[in-house]
Amino acid sequence: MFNLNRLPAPYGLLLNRTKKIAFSFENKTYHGFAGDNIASALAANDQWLLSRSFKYHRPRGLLTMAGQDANTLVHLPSDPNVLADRENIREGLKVMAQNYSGKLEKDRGAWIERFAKFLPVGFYYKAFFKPRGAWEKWAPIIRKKAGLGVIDPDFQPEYYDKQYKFYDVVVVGGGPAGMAAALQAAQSGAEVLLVDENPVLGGSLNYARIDAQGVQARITQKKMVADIEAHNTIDVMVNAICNGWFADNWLPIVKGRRLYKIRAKETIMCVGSLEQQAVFHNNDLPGIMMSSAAQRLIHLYGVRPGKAAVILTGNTDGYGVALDLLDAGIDVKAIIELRDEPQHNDMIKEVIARGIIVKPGHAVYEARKSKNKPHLAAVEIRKIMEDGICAGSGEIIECDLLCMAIGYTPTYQLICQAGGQLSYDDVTAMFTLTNMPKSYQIAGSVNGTWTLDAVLTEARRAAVVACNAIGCSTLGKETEVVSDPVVNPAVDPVVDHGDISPNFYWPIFPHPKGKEFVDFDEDLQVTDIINATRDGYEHVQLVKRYSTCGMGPSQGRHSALATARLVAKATGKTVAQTGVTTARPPFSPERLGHSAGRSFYPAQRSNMHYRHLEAGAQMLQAGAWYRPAYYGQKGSKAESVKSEVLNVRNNVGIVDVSTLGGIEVRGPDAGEFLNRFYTFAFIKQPVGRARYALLTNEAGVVIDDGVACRMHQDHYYVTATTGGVNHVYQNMLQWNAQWTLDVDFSNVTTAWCGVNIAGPNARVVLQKLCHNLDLSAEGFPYMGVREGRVANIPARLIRVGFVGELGFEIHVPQHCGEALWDALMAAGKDQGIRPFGIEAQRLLRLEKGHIIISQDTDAMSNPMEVQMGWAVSRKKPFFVGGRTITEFEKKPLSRTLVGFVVNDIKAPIPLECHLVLDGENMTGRVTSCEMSPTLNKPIGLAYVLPEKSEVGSQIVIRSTGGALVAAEVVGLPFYDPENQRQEL
Amino acid sequence: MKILNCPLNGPRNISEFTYGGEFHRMPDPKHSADHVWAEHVFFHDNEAGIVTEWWFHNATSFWFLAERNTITDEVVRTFCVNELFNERVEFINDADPSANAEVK
Amino acid sequence: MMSLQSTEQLSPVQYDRRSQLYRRHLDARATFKAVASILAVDVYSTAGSEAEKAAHLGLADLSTHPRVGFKGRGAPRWLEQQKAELSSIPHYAVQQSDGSLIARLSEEEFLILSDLDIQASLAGKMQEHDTPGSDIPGSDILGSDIPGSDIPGSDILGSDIPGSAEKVYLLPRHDSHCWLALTGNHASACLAKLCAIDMRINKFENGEVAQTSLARVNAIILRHDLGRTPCFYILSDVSSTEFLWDSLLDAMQEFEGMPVGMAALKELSKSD
Amino acid sequence: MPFGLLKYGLKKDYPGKHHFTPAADLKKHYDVVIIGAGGHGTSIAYYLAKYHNVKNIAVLDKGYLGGGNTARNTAVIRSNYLTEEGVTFYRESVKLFQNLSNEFDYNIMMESRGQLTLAHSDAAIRSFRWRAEVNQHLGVRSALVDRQTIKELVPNLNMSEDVRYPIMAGLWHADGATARHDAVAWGYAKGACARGVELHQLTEVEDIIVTKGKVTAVQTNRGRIACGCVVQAVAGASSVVAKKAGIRLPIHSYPLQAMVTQPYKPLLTPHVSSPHVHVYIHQTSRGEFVIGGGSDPYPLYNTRATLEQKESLSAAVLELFPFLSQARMMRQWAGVTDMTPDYSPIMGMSPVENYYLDAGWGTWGFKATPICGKTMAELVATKKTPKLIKPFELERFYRFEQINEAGATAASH
Repeated sequence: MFNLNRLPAPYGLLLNRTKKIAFSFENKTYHGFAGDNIASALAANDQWLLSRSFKYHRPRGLLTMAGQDANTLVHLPSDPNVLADRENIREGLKVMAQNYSGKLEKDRGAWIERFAKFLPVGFYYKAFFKPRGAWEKWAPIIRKKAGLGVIDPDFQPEYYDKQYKFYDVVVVGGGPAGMAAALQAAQSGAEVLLVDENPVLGGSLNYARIDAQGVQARITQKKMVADIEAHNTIDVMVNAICNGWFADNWLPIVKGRRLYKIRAKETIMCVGSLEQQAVFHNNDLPGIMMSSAAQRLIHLYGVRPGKAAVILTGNTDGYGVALDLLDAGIDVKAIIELRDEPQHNDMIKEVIARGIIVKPGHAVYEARKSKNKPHLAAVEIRKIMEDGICAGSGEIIECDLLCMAIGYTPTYQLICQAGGQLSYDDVTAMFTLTNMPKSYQIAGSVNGTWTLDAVLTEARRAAVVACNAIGCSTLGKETEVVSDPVVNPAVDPVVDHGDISPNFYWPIFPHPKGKEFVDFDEDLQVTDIINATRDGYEHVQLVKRYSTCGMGPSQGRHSALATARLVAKATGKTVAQTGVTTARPPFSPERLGHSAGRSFYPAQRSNMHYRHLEAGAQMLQAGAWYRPAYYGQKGSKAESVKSEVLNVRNNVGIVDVSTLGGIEVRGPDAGEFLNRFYTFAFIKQPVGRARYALLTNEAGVVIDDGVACRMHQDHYYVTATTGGVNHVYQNMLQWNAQWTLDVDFSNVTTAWCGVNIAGPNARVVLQKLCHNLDLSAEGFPYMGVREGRVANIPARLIRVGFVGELGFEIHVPQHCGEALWDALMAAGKDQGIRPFGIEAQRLLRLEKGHIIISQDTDAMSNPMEVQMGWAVSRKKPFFVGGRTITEFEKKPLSRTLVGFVVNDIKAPIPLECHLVLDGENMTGRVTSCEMSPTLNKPIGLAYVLPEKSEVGSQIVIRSTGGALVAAEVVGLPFYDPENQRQEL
Repeated sequence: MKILNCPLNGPRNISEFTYGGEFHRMPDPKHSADHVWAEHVFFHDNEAGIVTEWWFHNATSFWFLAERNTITDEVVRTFCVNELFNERVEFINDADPSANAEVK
Repeated sequence: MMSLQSTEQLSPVQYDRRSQLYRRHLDARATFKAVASILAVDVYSTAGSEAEKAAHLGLADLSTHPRVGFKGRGAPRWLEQQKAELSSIPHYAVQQSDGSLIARLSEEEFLILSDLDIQASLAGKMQEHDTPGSDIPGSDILGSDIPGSDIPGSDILGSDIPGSAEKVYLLPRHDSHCWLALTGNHASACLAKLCAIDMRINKFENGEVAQTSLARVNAIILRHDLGRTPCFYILSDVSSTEFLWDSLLDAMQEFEGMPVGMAALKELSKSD
Repeated sequence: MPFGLLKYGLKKDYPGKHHFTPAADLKKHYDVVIIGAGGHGTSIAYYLAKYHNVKNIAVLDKGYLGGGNTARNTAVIRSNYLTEEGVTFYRESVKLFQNLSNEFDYNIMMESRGQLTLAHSDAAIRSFRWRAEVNQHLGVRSALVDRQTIKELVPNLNMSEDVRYPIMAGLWHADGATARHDAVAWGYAKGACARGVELHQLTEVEDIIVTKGKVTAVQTNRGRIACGCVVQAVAGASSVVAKKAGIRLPIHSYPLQAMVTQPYKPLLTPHVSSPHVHVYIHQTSRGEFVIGGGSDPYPLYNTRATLEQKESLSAAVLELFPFLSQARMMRQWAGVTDMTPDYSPIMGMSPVENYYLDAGWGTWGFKATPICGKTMAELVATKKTPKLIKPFELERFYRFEQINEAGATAASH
């Protein structure tokens, strides 16, 4: 039968009854209306059972109807752990329950409950480990039992993104307090954002009963919403969750598939409070819910929460619920009043007038399950003798609905994240919040303010304080919609919270059979909490960690208060002393997709990039840069590299060196600065020449290198490694901020696109493109620097020999890079010019004995170890790392970087980072090693003991498969020791 | 997200900056004792309280200093480096005259 | 072929100076147009008025257009000697009488952007940088500004430009940075998805400049409206151009924004 | 149903017995005062009492038992470090871990599911090979593995080659494990208390009294205690506490953040980390995904969470496991880590006589808990530094020597 629990309009504020929607739950089709969420639509169809609990697989139904509990976690296609009382139904939506084996109604996993008493708190610490290693066998079994939803590993992620927003005042919570604060702030001229997680503004005004007649709430809501709509300076976000508070009022708000990151000058938290459950035997049965949940069902979704109701209460709200139920035509069997003598206010008088039975001084001692379905069938009520203790017997009342109205906790999460202090007031039996950070206000029930008038006044007051703080005032503003008079915090006293509290101080009733659940997520009963303290875990944090109380999906929303009370009693402390565990973000569970957003991993490309691809390059990544590794089919690395190498040695090749770092150092003190910064001496360096530049940090460790080209007396162009240049540049600026030398720095790395053209035919090819430049050995000697035009493109040329052949490094404006590449390839066509990649370059430089910083050096390498003492000037008064290097020099070296060759061709070629062994001892490692096409044998660099560093020494390397390979220490470079080729 | 008030660019999210370490003046690299130099290189005060630190604004390559409370993460003030360094630092060779020639 | 002005279809590969993005433009069936001695996208072959699209939300690539930077203690004085009008405070740009823009990035650092037609005298000369013998400031926007340099060959580039003597140092912005223009009424909203600075039209005024992080890359963002149409110039590390271009287009989808050519920008700047 | 639990079901009254002797008043004098009741502090106390017959010990903590970084770390146990000193030290720790449950008669839930560290660059492959070679040489199960092996170890990992940073290889550490971090401290405290050690929670050390270069007493919020010697084991506050004794340390304290999702059915067996995208992930026995990464970018004595760290962790983890974008994040937290210049700890004697340092544990303190306790206990009892921890003395920095583990700690914890 369709929607047998559906109440007629005007019930169902959120429903569009003209739009009927079909969906399925557990493969059975149901119908609801647009505006229904999964839980309300199922309830309308009398389907109350939604899930099975984490540990005992107990049947669970809706509890808060506000998306605040784990009972309603269901599974959507490839989307587990979805809150059924938050997610709206869609046509054809397939919903499944979670955490059961077999059928939801008859869960085979439920056997475990019968062993509950064998599973005391922290039972997993007490067993499963004997004999040694036993846990490794138990763990997989327990892992399968644990967990809730099932994640789909084949799921294709959806499109999530982010957006920044900026406001004067952000008000979180669209209830009466939030709406009043927003209106007040807007009237003061502030740009306001009002955020609420529900589909419509109004909060409790949409479902609660604040007067006996049940009219005031709805009237107030309509008026305030109208006023807000009339304000163009109030932005409203509904169905949006403010999921945290971060430093300087940085607020993440989740709405749809987007994360909004909002910067507020002032934040006002009107986040309300969370109704709490009473603790008694079987308090988790479907059919037992918060009184506010019943009211939400009735008023928001037009769903009848039951046929025969009992209300357990300790405050006036319970009576309001009773009247709502009556009005909705539901039989109210009795009100079980925890208090002995409640003051008779209008609401209570009305209830009595309507003839409802009230049982003061009574409690629900236990709930009873129906024989034929997992639902509430009756409650046993008993007289309360003393705190938590009931009379020996009582009476049974049959009912299918039990509403709990025994009190609230403030929604303290976002406030505690901001540094607010949570304490406990023994008089009101409530948590209270103090110690707000600056630019942060709270108002409404979160602040323990309950009557509507007090809430509105307090909220307006908070808004005025906030606006004053940021200098917003109505002056000069056209008069806006005036709803209520502006309050003046200076004059108006702080709102009196009154002494009537909605919280009953001890709504906890232990039962010999247990199953009085304190934490629904984790199936924790009263004894579990108490026994945790008996085991010695007395601090509330230890109770949490030992019992896992509050660690489930609802993060202690409904267990913190009861736990604090139980721990306090068990340890003889006050609840205030006991406190609660820290509230951590996010406020409500949040998809990783939301916090991830779009993936932003920048990629850097040189202007020649696509020419490499067109030439069939396999690209590798150097930091964020793409660089050509070699040119040829994937997997052809060895042959490709070899032929590229030979073409450079015997002919001519070009390699893209655009990623090389470049820094302009300009000014009268340029030379002096480099002298202090690098290890070498630069002041006497001639203009038009390049000089090697080695950089150490203050710990004397080699961190970068390059060449310093003196373009002019006052101008050096310094190169740095691809990965190191940004750090080097930062360092230069930081040092000179202290030295204040007359010098200027600019990082021009990406302004230049560069190639190195190398090989015996390099000059022939280049000459074709350089008309006004003397490229002869005399006119442009090795380590010379020139400027001129290459193919009419203005260029800087450096004669360096990293690869050990006649070579010119040509730097041109980045945007001309591709044009230069084209010109060189064309000019070299007859010579058979070919591009070579990073792999070939690494091999070429190895043959030439050049080291690569960070490959041949590590986090500990000093210049002497890598045989670069020659690049350290001892005459300078100072250079970075100099003092530490002199300390090193007082001590013998612990290792030395040497060149080696492997003469046994059959031996497995050692790889980078294979170890050098002396007997059983590790005495060093290989840093570079390749088969040299030029020398036709494996060559490499390795750290060895200093005594093994003389040429001719024999070392042993443990190569692939553990093979011990003999190698011979040789002098560097391996190739062209007389450096004739690079100086051609 | 913390806001850091850059002396050049004004208030910006702290993710726009790079932390540059505790601020210390370098001891005399020539004459200070070994342990003094070692502490300069490796050690930190690491105060729980207000410390002076180097910060770098990435987009403008701008170094400045900040006084920050390392318990509350509150930034007390930010200021330009030249408040502390307003004259040229010199290093003089006391050993080698030939090298002196190199020092302006 | 520097001053090729014929009307037949021009291709970026006929030019030495090529935007990192020219292949994307070709894929989008762009028509290019020569402006002075550079080539830029004139219009994309998409249906409907591109100016309307640009007024809604458009992205243009101006990377081949001239620009240069100067910094150093002497920079303000020197620029004023060149008859440049400078903002008295950093983070603002001033449009020069000749149509070019000079943005003050700090007390001692400036960025000069040419006008779209490259008519501006300073900018106009700038892009002649690779004309031999040129002798004007910024002639050499490669950064190799070497007063009286005695390096053989450098004379070709000419070097009668400021340097350490004047405490003015040239910055090769023309090549270190790409130059994009994000235009239209949705430009601010689009930026709000990639940039943590409030760039709403009523918060970030015309002529204002910010150096910040955009989609995780450093960028200079300069608001320079085209007539009544909001426009943000974006200058960012040239090597990340494709990444930034793609990130912007991705953020623009929501508003159905698309690439636009120079013609559209010019049309908008005329409409007042 | 294991027998261990029978008594709980069969006995009428709860048979539970207090694991930790309830805190009495402080005595006037203790032979050993240990500052910090985390894993390290309780472990030192345990081994002192067990092997060296030192019983007059007070373990003090300003908060609660194991409430510092013991409660906040990502519970990883591994020994695949880089230096000989490091690997040898952590290798011994792993061995001790394996028998702790039975030694304590308390389940620390150690599970050896292995750890996989991912390489996205040639440089990473080189450094992984280095670690693998050193590890194997020292008898630690660790190997450089190719893409095929990675697919087999973690079938759900995104091995696509057209992502920003494709996975090229990995370092597989079969010995990699996790344990219930809290249980380790609880087990040690339980064992120590059973041997007469006094545990004093909510007892803050306000001052440390040093006379003639020798520590003589500590001043607490509950009064002054004379003592024979003091051990500080206060990860996250090392500099602050050492300063009370007049000692300066080579430490910067950075927050390290982590987060955890809701529980889901088992999907991921080993622990996977990628230093390149700065993320680390494993699925707990409860089914939650624990996700961590690098430390915060600047020092702070505060365990607040930041949105930017959550954002980068999420983005990074989705690079490896895109389908987790639907997984729901439940909690984000932080601990304060004491980082040293060489990413190795500081253990041993200090400039102050009878004052011992157990500090500089950065993100690698949990996995060292047993061996650090054992060796530090030996040092305290014998006044001789055991060979295993000799290299980690504070003195090394004055000699300009470092034990550099930088490469072996990034985002792996």
